[in-house]
Amino acid sequence: MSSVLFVALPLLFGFATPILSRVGKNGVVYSSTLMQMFLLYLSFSLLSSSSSHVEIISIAPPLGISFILNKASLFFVALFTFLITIFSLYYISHRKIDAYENETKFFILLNMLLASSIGLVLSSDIFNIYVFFEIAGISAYILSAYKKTPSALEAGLKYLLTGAVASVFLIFAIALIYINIGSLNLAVISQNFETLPQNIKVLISILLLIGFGFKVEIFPLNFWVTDVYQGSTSLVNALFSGIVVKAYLFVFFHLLYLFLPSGEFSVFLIYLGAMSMLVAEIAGLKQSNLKRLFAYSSLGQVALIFTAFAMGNSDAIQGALFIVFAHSVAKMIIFFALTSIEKEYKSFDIKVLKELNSPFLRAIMLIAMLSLLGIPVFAGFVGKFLVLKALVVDGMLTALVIIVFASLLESIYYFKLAGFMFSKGEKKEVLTVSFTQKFVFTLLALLLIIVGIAPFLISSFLHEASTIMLDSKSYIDMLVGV
Amino acid sequence: MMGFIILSIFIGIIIVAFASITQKKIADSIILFMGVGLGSVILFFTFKAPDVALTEAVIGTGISSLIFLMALKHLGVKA
Amino acid sequence: MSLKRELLTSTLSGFALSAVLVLTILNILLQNIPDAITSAGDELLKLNATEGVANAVTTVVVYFRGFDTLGEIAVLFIASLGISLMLHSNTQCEIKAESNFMLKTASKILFPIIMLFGIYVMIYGHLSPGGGFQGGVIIASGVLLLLISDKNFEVPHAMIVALEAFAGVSYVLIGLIGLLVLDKFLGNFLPSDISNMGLLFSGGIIPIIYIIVGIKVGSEMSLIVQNLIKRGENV
Amino acid sequence: MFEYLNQPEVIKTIVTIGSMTLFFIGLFGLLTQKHLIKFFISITIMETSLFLLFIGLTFKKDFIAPILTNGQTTFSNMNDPIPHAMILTAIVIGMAVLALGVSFAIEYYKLTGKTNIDEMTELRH
Repeated sequence: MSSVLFVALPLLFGFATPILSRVGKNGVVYSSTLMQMFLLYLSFSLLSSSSSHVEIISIAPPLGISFILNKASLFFVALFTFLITIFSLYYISHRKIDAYENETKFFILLNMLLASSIGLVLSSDIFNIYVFFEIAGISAYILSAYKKTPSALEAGLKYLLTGAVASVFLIFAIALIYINIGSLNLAVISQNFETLPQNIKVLISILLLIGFGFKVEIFPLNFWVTDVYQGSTSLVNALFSGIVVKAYLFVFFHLLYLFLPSGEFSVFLIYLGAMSMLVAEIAGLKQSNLKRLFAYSSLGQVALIFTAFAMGNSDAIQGALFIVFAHSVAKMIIFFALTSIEKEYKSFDIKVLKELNSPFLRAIMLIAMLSLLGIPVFAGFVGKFLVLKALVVDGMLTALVIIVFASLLESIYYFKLAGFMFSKGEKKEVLTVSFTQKFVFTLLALLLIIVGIAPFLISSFLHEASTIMLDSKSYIDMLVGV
Repeated sequence: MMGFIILSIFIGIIIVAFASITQKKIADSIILFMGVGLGSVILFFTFKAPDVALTEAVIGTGISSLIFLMALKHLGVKA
Repeated sequence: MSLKRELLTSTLSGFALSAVLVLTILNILLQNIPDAITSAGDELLKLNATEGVANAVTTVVVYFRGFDTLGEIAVLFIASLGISLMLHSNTQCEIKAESNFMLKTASKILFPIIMLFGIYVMIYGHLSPGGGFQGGVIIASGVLLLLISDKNFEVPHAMIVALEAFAGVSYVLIGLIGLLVLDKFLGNFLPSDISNMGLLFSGGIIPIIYIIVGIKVGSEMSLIVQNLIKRGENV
Repeated sequence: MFEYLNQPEVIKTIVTIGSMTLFFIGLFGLLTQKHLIKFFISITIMETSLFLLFIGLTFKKDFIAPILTNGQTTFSNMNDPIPHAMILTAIVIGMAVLALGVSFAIEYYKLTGKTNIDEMTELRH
């Protein structure tokens, strides 16, 4: 079972929808969920069986394109497939209340987002990464403008414009790389990247940083993020902060470790990440709109992951991978809960949490918030602890102070929200939560708790993943040696 | 001879592009944008890239200008 | 600050910022213009000699980097899906301008010629410059001519969607067959010997894929063009 | 004068300066223009300038196009086909994003009557 199926099956499903929709009104919805479950099974079978190996597409590297399956990329593939399957399950349970008009298009976009995120993570050819960069981008633009209300369309327009500018800078970097090195294969590029003259190397790195900076939501380039989160629906926001950002984060640092293994820019990137976390948390303090508040908290957590990746040692990356997992699961919970709150109470003000009348949702959201804060029993703590430990070991004290201060700011508004969970004030009408929704919520919450209590279950796997991610030499031998 | 052609067309494209960006009326800037497309098609041809020239002619200039004109139609010519 | 002065400062600051940015890039580029480097292209040209396709760019686009073209088809598919989602409002807009007589007769004459040229570019993609993308868009411009010339021309929606679905599914199936037969996705499983280099049926799956791409791009672009022209209230 | 212009180095400097000024004009358009269509025009001009730079620097003056025509039987002294293939895909991707962006702009204009970027304040801060 080759890993190209992750891209081929969603495409086949997308192209075949006119036939599938003949099967019946729910034909598309259920067939897409079944396909996602098959892909989930495939990702776990690849995860358990594989030592790192190369999946050749049409001709062998270094001339052709190929997928690289190692522990680091397969972790992300399994995470994305799992999150998309959970998303489809939640959507099916949520469908009676707030169905999206012409659902077939919604599910095609969902599968294309999955296929392109996995393509981004696995591909070993820089122009192929640009093509998947665009596919993920276009699916995200349409998903954010799906409801066709003025604010949704404005969010879609802003997302598209910044995405188009980002892809122009990425094309510029790819053009310079090919002009100076003559190949598109990541292994060949990283071999010759050292011998380039210094100023061309700096120029290509800056262009790549700007190109990916928009998508990785780093400080000067993330002005558009809160507008997009506010404009699009909460259901779709769960996808943005859970999957799309993580795929771009992994690809950017995958390229960074390959092209600059000596870590020339790592100090600059660490301070860039720490500073953008600080700015995001300060801005998040005075937010009263729930969607914007969680958008700023996503910016803060993504900046923390950015800093951890930028440090370039395996402990920090292991912490980053823990935070990636914990943040995605917690944000899925929060944005799923927000969809039902948005549907019932029609308002986004923070006070609506005070009157939330469903003890089940209160408990689940409390777990998610505490995990995001990094309270010891939950998964978020393990990641944050490892990253802070790595910062101390590395002696980056100023960055450590900035991040600790930013986390304090974050805990202020999260404790305020957690406080609302316990408030006894008068409640709005009862919010009914269907059985499948309960199942999805408890599954996610259990994940957070299990990983929080027993991190040793996956910590050895994540440590191997982080060492493989850093080890550019074996990556090159695998590709060029073949 | 080829160097002279490249130089003159590049100068032409730059003037037309700057005019296209700074035009007040949108209809004029779209027409000048077609000029930039035309110039780039000729340049791709002199760079011995016929496939790219055909693609730029059909897609980069042809359909893109159509899309802009349709946008102009829906957005109201006075905009 | 008066609007006039604010406009002036914004253009000046925009001018200065982009000038600084581009000048730094320019002097870096001018310092090290690379002389001829041995790029991957040369090995590809040698490899292409065995594929028996006259147009090396088509081999690279369809076979050596066929995965990019599959991604490219996905991009176009999602874009046309998004455009029909956005512009497919129920109020079909009437084109008020009554197309004059000249346009009608000219389009009757030109339409077959454009279609012939589009189909030629699509089918001979692997022998002469051109191919699926360019041929498909030329056919779409032919359809555009019809849409403009007579008002109540409507692209046969069901047939186009069926064509598009058929082309997309067969493209992925060819890739999967390559995976089964050669254990390489999009592998060239049909014989492509050098003997019939210039003939129409040379190069194994390459011309077949490019014609499928042409059909898909042609149908999608005509849907996009029709959505842009017809749907949505006219101002 | 013509002979001087034909040397490869001179052609490469002309191409670099020319496409970079085109890129600068697109960037200037991005920063200063307010109308949505102008924004898309600037992005397309920036992309075209990058393609010109890319092909201009990788093409060899005395080689021929990578196609076997009129009696050319071997794939020798031909231009490198990989940049051509990449730019083919990038042009079509650019057009797809452009068509999508324009349909967003049309729909947004129909709902709010705004085409100026500064006026887009549906999502008030």
